[in-house]
Amino acid sequence: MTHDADTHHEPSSFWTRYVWSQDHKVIAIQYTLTAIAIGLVGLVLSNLMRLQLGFPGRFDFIDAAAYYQYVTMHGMIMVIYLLTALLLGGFGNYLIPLMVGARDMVFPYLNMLSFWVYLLAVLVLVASFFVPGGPTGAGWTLYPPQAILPGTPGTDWGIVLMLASLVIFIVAATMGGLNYVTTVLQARTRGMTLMRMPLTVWGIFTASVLALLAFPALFVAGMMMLLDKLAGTSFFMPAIVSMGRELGHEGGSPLLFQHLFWFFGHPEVYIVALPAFGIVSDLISTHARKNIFGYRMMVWAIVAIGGLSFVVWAHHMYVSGMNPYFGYFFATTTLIIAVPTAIKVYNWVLTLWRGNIHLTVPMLFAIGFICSFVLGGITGLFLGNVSVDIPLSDTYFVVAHFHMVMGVAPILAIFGGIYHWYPKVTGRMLDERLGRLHFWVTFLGTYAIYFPMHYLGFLGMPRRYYSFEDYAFIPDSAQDLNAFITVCALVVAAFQFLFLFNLVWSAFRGKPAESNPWGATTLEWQTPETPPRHGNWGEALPVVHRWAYDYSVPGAKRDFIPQTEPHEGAPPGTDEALAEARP
Amino acid sequence: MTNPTSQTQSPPASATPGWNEVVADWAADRRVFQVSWRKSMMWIFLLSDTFVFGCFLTGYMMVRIATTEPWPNVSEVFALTMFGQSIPLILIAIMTFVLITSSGTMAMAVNYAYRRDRVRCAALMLATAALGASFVGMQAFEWTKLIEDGVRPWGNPMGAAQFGASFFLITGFHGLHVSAGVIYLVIVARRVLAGRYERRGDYEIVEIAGLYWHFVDLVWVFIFAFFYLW
Amino acid sequence: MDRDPGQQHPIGLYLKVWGLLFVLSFFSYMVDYHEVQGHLRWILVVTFMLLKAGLIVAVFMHLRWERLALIAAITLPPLAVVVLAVLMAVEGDYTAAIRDAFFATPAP
Amino acid sequence: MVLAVALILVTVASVLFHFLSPWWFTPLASNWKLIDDTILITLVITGGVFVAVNLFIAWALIRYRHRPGRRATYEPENKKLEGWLTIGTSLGIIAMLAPGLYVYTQMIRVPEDAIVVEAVGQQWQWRFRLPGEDGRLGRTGAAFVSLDNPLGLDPDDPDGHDDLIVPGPDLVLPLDRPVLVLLRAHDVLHNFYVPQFRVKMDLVPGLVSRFWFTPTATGRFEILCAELCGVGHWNMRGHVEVVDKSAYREWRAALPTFGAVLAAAADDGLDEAARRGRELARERGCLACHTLDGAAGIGPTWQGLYGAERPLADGRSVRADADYLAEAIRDPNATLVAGFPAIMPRVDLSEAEVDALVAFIRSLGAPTAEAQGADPMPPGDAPAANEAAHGAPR
Ligand code: HEA
Ligand code: HEA
Ligand code: HEC
Ligand code: CUA
Ligand SMILES: [Cu+2]
Repeated sequence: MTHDADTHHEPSSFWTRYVWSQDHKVIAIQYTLTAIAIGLVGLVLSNLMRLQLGFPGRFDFIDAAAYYQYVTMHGMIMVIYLLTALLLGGFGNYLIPLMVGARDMVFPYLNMLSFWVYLLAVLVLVASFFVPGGPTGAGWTLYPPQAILPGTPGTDWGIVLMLASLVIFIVAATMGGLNYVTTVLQARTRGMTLMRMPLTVWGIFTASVLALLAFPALFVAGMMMLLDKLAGTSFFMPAIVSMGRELGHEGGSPLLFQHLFWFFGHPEVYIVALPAFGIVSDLISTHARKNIFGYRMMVWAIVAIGGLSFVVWAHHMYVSGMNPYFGYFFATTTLIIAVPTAIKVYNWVLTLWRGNIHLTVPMLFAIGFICSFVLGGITGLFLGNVSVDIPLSDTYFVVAHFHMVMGVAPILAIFGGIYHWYPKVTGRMLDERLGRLHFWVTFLGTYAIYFPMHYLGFLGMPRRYYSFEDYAFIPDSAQDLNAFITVCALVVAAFQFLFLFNLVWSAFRGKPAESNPWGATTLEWQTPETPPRHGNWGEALPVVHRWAYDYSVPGAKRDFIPQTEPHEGAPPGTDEALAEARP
Repeated sequence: MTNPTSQTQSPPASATPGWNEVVADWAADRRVFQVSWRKSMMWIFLLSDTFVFGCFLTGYMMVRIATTEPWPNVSEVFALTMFGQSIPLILIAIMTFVLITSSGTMAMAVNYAYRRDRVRCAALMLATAALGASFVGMQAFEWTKLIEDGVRPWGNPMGAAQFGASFFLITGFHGLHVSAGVIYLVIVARRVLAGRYERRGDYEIVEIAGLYWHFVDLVWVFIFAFFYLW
Repeated sequence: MDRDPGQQHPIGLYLKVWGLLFVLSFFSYMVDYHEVQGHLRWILVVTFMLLKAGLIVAVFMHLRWERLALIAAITLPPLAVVVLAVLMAVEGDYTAAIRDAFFATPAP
Repeated sequence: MVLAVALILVTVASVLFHFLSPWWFTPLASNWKLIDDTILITLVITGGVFVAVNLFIAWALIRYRHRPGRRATYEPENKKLEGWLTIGTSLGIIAMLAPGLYVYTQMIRVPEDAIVVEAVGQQWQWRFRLPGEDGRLGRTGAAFVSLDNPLGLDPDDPDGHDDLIVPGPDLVLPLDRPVLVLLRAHDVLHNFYVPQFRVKMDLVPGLVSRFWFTPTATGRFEILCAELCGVGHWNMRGHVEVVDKSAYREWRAALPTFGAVLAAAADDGLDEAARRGRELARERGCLACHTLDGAAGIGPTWQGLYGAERPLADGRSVRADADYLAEAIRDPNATLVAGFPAIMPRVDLSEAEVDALVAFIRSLGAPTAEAQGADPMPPGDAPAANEAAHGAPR
């Protein structure tokens, strides 16, 4: 076997322990820190954009070209290099083995490689800021022909490095994804059936499957575009006259790229949403001291969303000039996918109902998530319904939609997750007062940023505009609103440093944590040591006897029963008894 | 049970064939598929790779349908003059037969591996690798010939530019898979000969290498149908 | 460690499948050689292709002897690619029709 | 507790914002009231859900907050409740989707009597063409694009000779007549978007896309480009003017046909150097940013530039003589014209080429040339300037 329990001796040197580590927990931390670092770059870029939009002309160094480069890099960094990496590489790596009761991922070496390849992808991405012409400014969707023709910033080097970085990232994501999926399917501990797994694992697992199946489309689209750019092929390039010059291309289809991109892109948005769904389910259940409502439905909803997400992609293309009859198919599938999502929302809310709600910091973030997600989700319904999308597409309404549902909601879930699991990772608690402050500013601040933005979209303000001056249909008040949004964005961004400070400070000075500070049932809280050591479980693997949500069980002494606790006198012949009896 | 991570659990006794069995497998603890970690990972990887080739072929199909330029007559382009007459697609036909043959030898290598017939297994694997290498060689020949005929990724004298582009991209990508497979096979065959798996008592790695190899053959079946026979 | 009893097949089975693959490949080659055109060509090419693919996956890759859970997990997801391919075929036709209707082919 | 109050406040504030904010759809100027209605349906349903969910959470937070001794109810699932919620949601979805698809059917069914207009996008300008007498648009192809034939019409297609070419980025449409807009692009994706009409569609190179609407209000409306098309995207401006039938007929009658444009181009009265400069301006991409007809572009228009007084970004002002122009071309950002970003690229040009370009700019006339009437001439010379669009974009 690739590794067994007995090969798990603790590595001795600093290098093997912290740098070339094959321990999933160390890799998780490496992933998380890298993702946060590049995420901060994305954050700074977003504020630069906001400065231009809020106070146009006041900051000379942001010219149109730079603006488009910021938009592009901001979008790409946030979606791929921050969220995907942090949720799968960070949370996935840390939580999967601990939550399913494994000693590590099934292929630790591959897991380590995955991180280093990811780091390489990030470095290539960062390098594109420093090449002649700067990074690409084609929008994160990288639509050709524009992405590779003059008139767009960064068409010499920027776009090539961007595509190269994406291809490298895909390699990393594939190596990681294979590990996560195989670990969940094949390496659970005794008694841990799929239907006893915490929803966090379900979310990350399904997202990993989506990643394995969706990234290929991006890979193919990226390869074809690289060839169009470097070898003069015409996959996406029809006959074109660019800046007065006729190019040698002939017969290609720009729509093909869009189809491939969104065949990847839509599953991708669920890749970042599903893990967040999972995390939030666990946070709510734990801190409301109540089992998650309708666990089965939750699992099936995750699976259904994952499956359906492959047949809704062209809802991003209603105004792309594609075959108009596709509109019927994709509008229908898109609105159907809202049903399982709605079920998830109901079940979170119904978990609060008749619960015993502790408003701890993770819980605050989880509820903030629901509120943001519902707003972002229902605006998705506008966009999914083809005839409603047509006036709103490519306006700030779309920007507001996806920030609410992707920029805010999963980020809140991540913050909640970090406050929740930090004690397990470091053995210390994060400071609670700083945490609350961080929550209030982030939650209310982002709401103030994005709620009004919907109305700019109704008004008709197009997205990806460097400046809105001299447009008669835009009233001056819209400019004031933009300035207001910018101020909110600056404040919210500034307060993120409070969080970083909290992360660092608490690692050394935080209140020492007990091994199970929240009274949670899931396996990661039952490790013999906190933080868990290499191999996680000491001598013997845990054995699971119950689902992950035995909170407030009538008659039990405490208001939670860990998954490792056997049932008292389970009647013979039941599932329980079988699980016990099995060798 | 001393080593709880080792994978010697037998399938649940309650399993009956059909969908009940599926349900039982998915409901079991510890693992869903009754195969090892490595094998399940290879399967999942191949699934992902299926999507890669699926997207490549779909992209090729779409540009081919969409372009208004005439598509070169494939069976003429790939015709070879043999024995004084031009035979359409003959090289491709030979390549197809070679690849299928290699799949056959690979399948038998796997069979011998499980019979613990080390030498035959390794010999068959090496034969597979040799067939694979000759496939790549023929592909190189074909590329040269096409390049001599003036076919380039950016255009060709016979019609739509996408012909050369898709050809080089798709066969190139497949060729890379074959080449990687050849290297993989040679490495595993050497280990088989050296007795490494004998000592471990586990020849599964041969089967896994076989899975990969058959997949490469499988992809070729689709390329053959959609690229050469269209 | 006899964990894969499914692997114990007579060599003859492989030889038979191998032969069958040869025959099928030969048939599809003949479709081209005899220049069968139109729908018939497509029906034949795709049928032979699917038969060959099925044989390789089922026998050579041993899927036939795996448990149904694995078979289903491997064969269902590619349906997503099939949806993509079908829609792209429609889209390609649409594009081609529009190009025919509006664009002039410049004189060579 | 604070959170519950905050959620209630957020919900109330959102609803108030909705009703009180001045930002809402621009007044409708097309037949697509149906779209506005579907949006309203969607808004009511989703707004209701939004308020209900938030208030329910707030209530639950208050009612079930932790107090000493409290214990949560143990209720793994409630199939009945979940079933009802699923059914309710599905009904909500159907209530939105059904009207949506009904309206969509109208949107893709083009009325028989629609007049046809072609809009062509190019970085970063709009152009238009109308079918002539025969009611048919001639075929096009990228290979035909040239300065005299910026739309790329096939000169050999007889259908195209009577096509009407609109000089400049302004389109005129008649009131109350359905219009089918055919969309085409030369270089990259663009999007034809007039907020007041509600409908929009991408322009795709290598494809002709379409949408239709009926203008229902007279006035002058801005055309925005709503698909990222490079650095000039935000400033790719055009106008649609909706007028009554007779005014439209007049405007249409004054448009040059493609045939006439071609004939005029044959003798344009340019000297050797200027003609070469004109070709260069096209080949080297100058015309992507500079217009020749006085319309605003990414860079200053060249019409009437020669000899004009140029305000510079540093407050100085210079006369645009041959030396200044040559300098501005060779070292673009050495002197910045006030109000323009420093984005002009440095292009490798020989002395002779620079001179040719200057000669061409000179041929475009001195500052007073603006006042000329709008007689139908190729864009190379067409002074169809409109006062409003002239000058700096900021
Ligand atoms: C995490 C990411 C995420 C998630 C989860 C979603 C979720 C959804 N998205 Fe979004 N979307 C994006 C990220 C995401 N999106 C991004 C990044 C873009 C823009 C990309 C770009 O162009 O740059 C985008 C753009 C986008 C478009 C294209 C718009 C355009 O460009 O014109 C569309 C159109 O259909 C759409 C639809 C939807 C729908 C229907 C959902 C649904 O899944 C939402 C389902 C949720 C709910 C419905 C709310 C909860 C339900 C209830 C409270 C019950 C009540 C409901 C009823 C009674 C019906 N999204
Ligand atoms: C997850 C994705 C994500 C996130 C978090 C954000 C965050 C922000 N985004 Fe962005 N955005 C995108 C994804 C995201 N964005 C995408 C995909 C586009 C489209 C690009 C394109 O058109 O090509 C876009 C485009 C976009 C635009 C439109 C530009 C245009 O069309 O011209 C604007 C304008 O205001 C904007 C603003 C902001 C602001 C003010 C923030 C934030 O400042 C909001 C407030 C801050 C937070 C909520 C905290 C977040 C914390 C971190 C990001 C990292 C640190 C992490 C840890 C410390 C753990 N973004
Ligand atoms: C990407 C856009 C862009 C391109 C391409 C471009 N220019 Fe410019 N040009 C500008 C801008 C913006 C300005 C005004 C700012 C400045 O002076 O640099 C300008 C200014 C000028 C001026 C000075 C005009 C004045 O009003 O005083 C001249 C002359 C000129 N350009 C010529 C050219 C020529 C010749 C080419 C092609 C070889 C060209 N430009 C290509 C954007 C461009
Ligand atoms: Cu043209 Cu944006
Ligand atoms: Cu989507």
